[in-house]
Amino acid sequence: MEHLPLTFLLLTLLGYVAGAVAGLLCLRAEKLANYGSFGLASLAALCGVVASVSMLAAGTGGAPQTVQLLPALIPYVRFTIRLDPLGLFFTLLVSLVGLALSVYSLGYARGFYGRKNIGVLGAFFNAVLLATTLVFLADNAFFFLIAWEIMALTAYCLVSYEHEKEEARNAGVLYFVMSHIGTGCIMLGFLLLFQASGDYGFDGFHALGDRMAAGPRNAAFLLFLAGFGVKAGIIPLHIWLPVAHPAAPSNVSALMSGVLIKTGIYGLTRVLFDFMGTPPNWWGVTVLTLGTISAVLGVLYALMEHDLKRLLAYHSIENIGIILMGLGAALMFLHSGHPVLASLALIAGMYHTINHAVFKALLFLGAGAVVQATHTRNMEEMGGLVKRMPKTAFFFLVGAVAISALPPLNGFVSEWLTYQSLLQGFGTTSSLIRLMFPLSGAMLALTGALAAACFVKAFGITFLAQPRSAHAEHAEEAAGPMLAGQAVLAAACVFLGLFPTTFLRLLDPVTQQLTGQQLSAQLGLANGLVLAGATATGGTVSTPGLLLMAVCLLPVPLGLWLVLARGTTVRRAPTWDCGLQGLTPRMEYTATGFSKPIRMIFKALFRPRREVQRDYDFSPYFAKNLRFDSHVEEVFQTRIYRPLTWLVWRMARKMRALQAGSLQAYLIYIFVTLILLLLFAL
Amino acid sequence: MKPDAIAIILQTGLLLLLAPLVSGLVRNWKAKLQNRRGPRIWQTYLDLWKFFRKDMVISEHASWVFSFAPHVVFFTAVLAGLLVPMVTVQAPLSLFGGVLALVGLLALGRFFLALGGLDTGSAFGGMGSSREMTIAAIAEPALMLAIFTVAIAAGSTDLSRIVAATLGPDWRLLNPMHVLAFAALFIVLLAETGRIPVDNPATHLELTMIHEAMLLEYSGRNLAFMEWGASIKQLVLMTLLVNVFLPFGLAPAVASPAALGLGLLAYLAKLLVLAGIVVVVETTNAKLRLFRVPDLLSAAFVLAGLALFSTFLFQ
Amino acid sequence: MHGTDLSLLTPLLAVPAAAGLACLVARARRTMAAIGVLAFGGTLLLGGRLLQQVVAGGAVTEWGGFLRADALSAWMVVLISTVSLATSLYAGRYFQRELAAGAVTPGRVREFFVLTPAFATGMFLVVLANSLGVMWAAVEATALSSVLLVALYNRRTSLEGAWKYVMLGSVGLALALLGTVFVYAAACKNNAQPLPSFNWSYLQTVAPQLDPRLVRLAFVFVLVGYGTKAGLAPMHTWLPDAHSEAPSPTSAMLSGVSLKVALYALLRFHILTTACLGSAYSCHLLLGLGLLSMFLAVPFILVQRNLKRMLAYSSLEHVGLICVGIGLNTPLTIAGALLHMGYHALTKPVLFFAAGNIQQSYHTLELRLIGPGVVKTLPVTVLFMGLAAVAATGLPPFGLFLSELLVISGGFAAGQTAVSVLVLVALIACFCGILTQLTRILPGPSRPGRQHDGGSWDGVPAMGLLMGGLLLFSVWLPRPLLAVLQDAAVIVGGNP
Amino acid sequence: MNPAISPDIAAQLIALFAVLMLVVQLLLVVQRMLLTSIRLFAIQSVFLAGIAAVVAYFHGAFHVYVVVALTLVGKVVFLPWLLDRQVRRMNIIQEIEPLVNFPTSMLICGGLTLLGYLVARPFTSLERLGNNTLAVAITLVLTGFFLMINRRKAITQVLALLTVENGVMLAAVALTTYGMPLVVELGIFFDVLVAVMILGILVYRIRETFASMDVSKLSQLKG
Repeated sequence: MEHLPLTFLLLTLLGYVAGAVAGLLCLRAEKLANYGSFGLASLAALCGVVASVSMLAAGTGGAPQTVQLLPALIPYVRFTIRLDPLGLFFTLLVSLVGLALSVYSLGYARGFYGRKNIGVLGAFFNAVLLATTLVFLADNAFFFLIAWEIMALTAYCLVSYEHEKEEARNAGVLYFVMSHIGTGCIMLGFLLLFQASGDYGFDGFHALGDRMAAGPRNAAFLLFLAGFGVKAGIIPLHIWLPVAHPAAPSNVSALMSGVLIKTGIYGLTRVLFDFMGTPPNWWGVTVLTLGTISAVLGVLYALMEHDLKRLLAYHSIENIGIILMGLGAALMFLHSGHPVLASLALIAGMYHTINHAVFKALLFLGAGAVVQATHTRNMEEMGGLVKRMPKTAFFFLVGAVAISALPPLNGFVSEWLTYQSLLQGFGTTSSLIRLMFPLSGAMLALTGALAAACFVKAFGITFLAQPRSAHAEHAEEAAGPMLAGQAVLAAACVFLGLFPTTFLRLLDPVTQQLTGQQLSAQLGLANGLVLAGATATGGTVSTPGLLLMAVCLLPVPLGLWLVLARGTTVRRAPTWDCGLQGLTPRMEYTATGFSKPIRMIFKALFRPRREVQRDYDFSPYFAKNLRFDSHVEEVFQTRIYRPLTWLVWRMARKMRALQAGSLQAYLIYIFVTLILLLLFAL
Repeated sequence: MKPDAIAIILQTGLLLLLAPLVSGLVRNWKAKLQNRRGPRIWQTYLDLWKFFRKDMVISEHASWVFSFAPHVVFFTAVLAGLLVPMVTVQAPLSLFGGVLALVGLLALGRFFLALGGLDTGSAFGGMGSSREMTIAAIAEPALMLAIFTVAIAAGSTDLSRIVAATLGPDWRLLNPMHVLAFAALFIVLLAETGRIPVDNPATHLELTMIHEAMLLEYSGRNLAFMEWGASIKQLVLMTLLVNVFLPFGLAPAVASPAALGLGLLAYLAKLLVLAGIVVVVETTNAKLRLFRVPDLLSAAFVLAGLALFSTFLFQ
Repeated sequence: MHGTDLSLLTPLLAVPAAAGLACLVARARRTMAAIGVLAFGGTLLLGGRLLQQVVAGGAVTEWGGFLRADALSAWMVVLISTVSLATSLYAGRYFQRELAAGAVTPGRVREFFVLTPAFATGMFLVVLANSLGVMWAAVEATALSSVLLVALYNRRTSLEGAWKYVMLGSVGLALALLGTVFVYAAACKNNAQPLPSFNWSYLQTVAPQLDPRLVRLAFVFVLVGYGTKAGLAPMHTWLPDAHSEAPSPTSAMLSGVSLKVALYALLRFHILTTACLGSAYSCHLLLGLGLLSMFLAVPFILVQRNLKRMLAYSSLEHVGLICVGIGLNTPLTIAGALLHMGYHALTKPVLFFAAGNIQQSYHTLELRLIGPGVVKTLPVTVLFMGLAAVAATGLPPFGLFLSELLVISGGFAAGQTAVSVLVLVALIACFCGILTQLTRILPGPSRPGRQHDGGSWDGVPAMGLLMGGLLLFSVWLPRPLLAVLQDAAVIVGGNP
Repeated sequence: MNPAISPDIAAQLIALFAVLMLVVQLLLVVQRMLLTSIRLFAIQSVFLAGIAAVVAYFHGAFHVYVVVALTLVGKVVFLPWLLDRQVRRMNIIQEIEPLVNFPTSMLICGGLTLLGYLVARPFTSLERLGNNTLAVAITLVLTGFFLMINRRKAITQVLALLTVENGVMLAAVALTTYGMPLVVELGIFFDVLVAVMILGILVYRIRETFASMDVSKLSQLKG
């Protein structure tokens, strides 16, 4: 009976394989391909949820169980998976999101009927889910790297799925190049560990850092940070992210933003907390700093976007930053020997990881529905959709509230935990470093507020007021499966927001494995109603309590209605148009206008440029028509990456002169080589 | 520790009733300082009464969000108020959330307020929301940093514990940390409650208004909830200020009616003083240009940072 | 042990030679193609048997020790047969279209079908010859037979490519011969009467007693000589020209095996040198040249304008990697390098075949002119090209990922961290180049005004054969293959 | 059989021939006329054959006589005839225009000779017959190589290649008691023959397509 979860897990993997095969078999029959591949994917993901939840709930103690998937048919490679809490937690994440996405895709893929090949999409979709799951479960570095690369490869194919658009092609290349460089770093990191342990197995790597010399150890840390940082989209390694995520089909964007970048977080957690032993202080400081920078800059760039999907992509960078804050703090606590606090910070990070996976996927799905309905990603051409796509709008609003870290939804909970760990971190050390905690806390506050601003813009401009284009005017509500997929994630947001203490039990084995602590008992007060910081005196919060309280307060407004407002009527009238003849969408506040104050305040960062052309007859104030361009500079792109690539290309061009086509020259090469070698041999 | 019903009901009532009075007072005193007679201090109550009685006009472009927003604003304000100790050291709902929850609730209210502003499609609403969110965003870090300073000192984010800690024997009026943090929070208060020099609650001039711009399309009971919510929010923030930094006179957690009465008086006194200060500031300053506001708030942030640093020095 | 019976090695040489002669007299193009396919199918079977015998009972000799096959040779035999088989599978359809397009005359086609088996025979002789002198002669023979193949189209450029190929090749081989002579002299030195034969099996035994100075000198000449034929930088300059100008089937054979055959010849001397001087000397030379080749390939791939030249440079990269693997001289890396030889031999021809299809359909190899959207016109070809490119850039699930990782990690295990890092950097850079270049042509919308003549399914049997083999052996190395690999690694590394 | 002449005479003969080969090589370097250089190559091959003959006679190694025969037939008669015929048939301009002017190329050759001696010095002890034949051989190879670089016409490059070949053969004779095993010798010989024929074919085609034999015109394949 205790093998049941394992069976489900294997069913998951098989399901993905079957889904991929089904997709390839029905290349010609698109309906069949759609239902076959995505249907199987949903079933597989469901099995994955069941399996991981039950295993985590069982709290797998002791040595993790390992299962060999394939016989060792080829030397040096062992296709073995390990069922340890960390991996299972992330498996839960990928399965949960994968479930929603697969259901959504059943409807979303219809948009491609007759245009694109659904079979290919389904096959790659399943493949990437499979590879990601295997990344989380791999038991040795070799297998991990294989799964990792296959994941990158399939993701590349999905990003450039609509390869007719040049945008998609370039995005794919950029993504794959960056990802491959990252993989190189990871490979080197693992090889350093391999050098120290003499084996590829993760068991051999456990707490290896303590046995390593400082040099290779720090080198490995930096390599892993860079490698996984690329995948996670840490600033300044993020440039591929806002390009690749929007270019992909929306269900894939959701997958990438929700799950794929989390593989970077998984890798960092696995390496830093499982392999690297007790970290030196500067590791934690580095991670915390990078996290803070990514969070603030990510949301700032997001605010400048009026491309709905790019905006969401930048928010992924922000949230990765928030997650890293938790991880960095945890590292610092481990260094200063406070396992309980470390676990708290780690929990905060993990909690935010799954939260972000859920609400970011939800938002991307909503965006996907909107884009499919309006045929544009430009928010300036949307608007008024709340009336035409009410359900989608509602789900998007849920996601927006969640990602803005507003109570009572899940984003608030995880950020609350992050705040708690940061605040209590102040007492762990007496060095000046401790000022970092409250300061990064303040930056987190800034991030949260900016995120709220950004999503007021995103929701307000996209869904509220009047439609700004004909497309938006004739938009239609998304198909059933698409709504179902969003509903699943919205429900997850609510659950994770209202019942954190229940969910924290699933994190016990994880913290047990990584820091030897189990906090869910400490964190849940008043039989789970109240969530506490690591210490009961540290502070408490209760989202369900607040909600209950709000319900209890309902009588106040109701009473006022009944007593005072009896008999008042409601009249619909046009918005006041300052006495002009009728309010037109063109008079509405635009997304660009909405974010202008921020743009002005952070001028130094954005270096905004604007060109205004107006042609008029007698007075510039009565322009006949007026053209306004405003650009924001992406510093990392323009200052680092572009010059770098330019340099490489220039050098390559210079090198071509070596192969100038003259036989004499070639003979001279050989001759000179010969003579040099002769002298060397003498 | 457990939330008890009586305290909740009492504090709710206090919030609901006291808030309009405070706004009325401030408006009245301002007029006085400007040699006008000004509205009666009860005017706010009458306004609310009037709004409730009136029919509502809702823009035909607006959606359900428009009518939903006022209630959210109202509820979040009241809930936030229940997290703050007003008369006694013990806030009735402190178990359900500390200062972080308070900030979160206010942010939630602001979120929907801004959405409501955008929903009607009028340019004013959009402008208002944009400015509101911007100012809130840059006010947030200062607010948080200031709060962190006291929270760290108290070792808790629970407002009751913070107050209790500051009420402790080692509380000094001129503790540099407290002074600096107070200054920072006071600036944030001005920004959050839309006071001069950040915003002018009394004007409806397109180019300057922020909060009013979002309310422009509201009428009837929606407007009532909006106004009421705003004044409750203001009361909450002022209470936060006075009780965290000047905790003297607060009644103990379990107190006799007499003690409660004393506490209430002390609280009202502090509140009036603070209101006075706000009035003075508002009348002696001119409204800042929008893009000067960040300078003010960054000053607040620096103050809070100094406060934090001073805790580091003196601990 | 198999000294007397002529059942195995002789047919390996006889069958392709006979096929070549048969093509001389055969009339129809189809028959010639069929003959080729049959012949190399036969050699493949023979290779399989040879594999088993070598694994079972060590080296096989025939003609009284004139021919000798140990594990290393057996491995090479299998590679040569496979690639030649695929080539002759592909060639039939390819030349049918060339004839239809009037690009070649029937006479030239016959020339191709006669010379290709000759070419293969030469390579078989290289790996089977016991005497190093004969080996040299055989290498020269392969060079000469392939020159005319390179010059098959009588275009200016193809003649130029051929000319450079033959000139540089002959110079190199002359130097190699000098090196061979030195080794022979060194062997003669320590016994007064004439050597029974100039045989590997004998030299192996006396290697430690050879005059070190002479061997040092010899290896320099051999390295430059055979290095030129193997396309090691900086002697590689003929490689892109010849590989890009030859007809695609020939390019496949050149890139797929002939480079590795030259490398094999080099290896034999490397083994002698290590046995005589210790590993440091020749290993360092191989390491240096290997790394140089890898890094030299990168810029040319990045800014390449011609599809087949790009593929040729990627071959340069892979040869460099193999040299590095052998230069690192640990069991892990050598096994990796030999494995890499095999996987690359399965991969690169597919790329060249696909390139051939593209060339026949678009009548150009300029990436700029081919432009985006090939997938719309030649879906199947692009599928194979994509898979092969994924493999060639060392991504899983294909075996090159494994072999590359073996080399790199072997470097780490041997403490040669710097080398491994450099190798990885070069590989990543090469990957970026190929990815960007292929993305310029393969995906994308089909341009409306673009004229092309289809043939998407051309050469699918050949490409399917190779890709199938690659996929199979990427997930499953059968025991005999594995055993022969390990034996070969032992032969090369000298450490059991 | 006992040789009629004593070893040292043989040694002197070999040394003499070797040096003569070198001289011819240098003449080749400064030679302006195409046909003359072909003849010079023939002469050089004669000396090579001579050395081989001496070795064969002195050691009574009969298969080396075969080498002598092959050299005479192939390198002295056949190849020069072949090239000569080609040159005449394609009536190539006789004038050779080298890349480097003669004084400089002489200097370079001097340097290469020095290098050759440097390289060969450790091995003088190995030589059974004559001393520094090996040095001459290596010098021949290097200068031949230089000759290739220094020539523009296809035919002259072929010629240079052949002199390199001569150098190698000289080394073979000088270093090893009995020359290489016969089979190897044969292999090498026929390879060289075929090589020259194929080169001839190519030269012919190039001549046809480019209307010139100037190799420096073959520079379309770049990058």
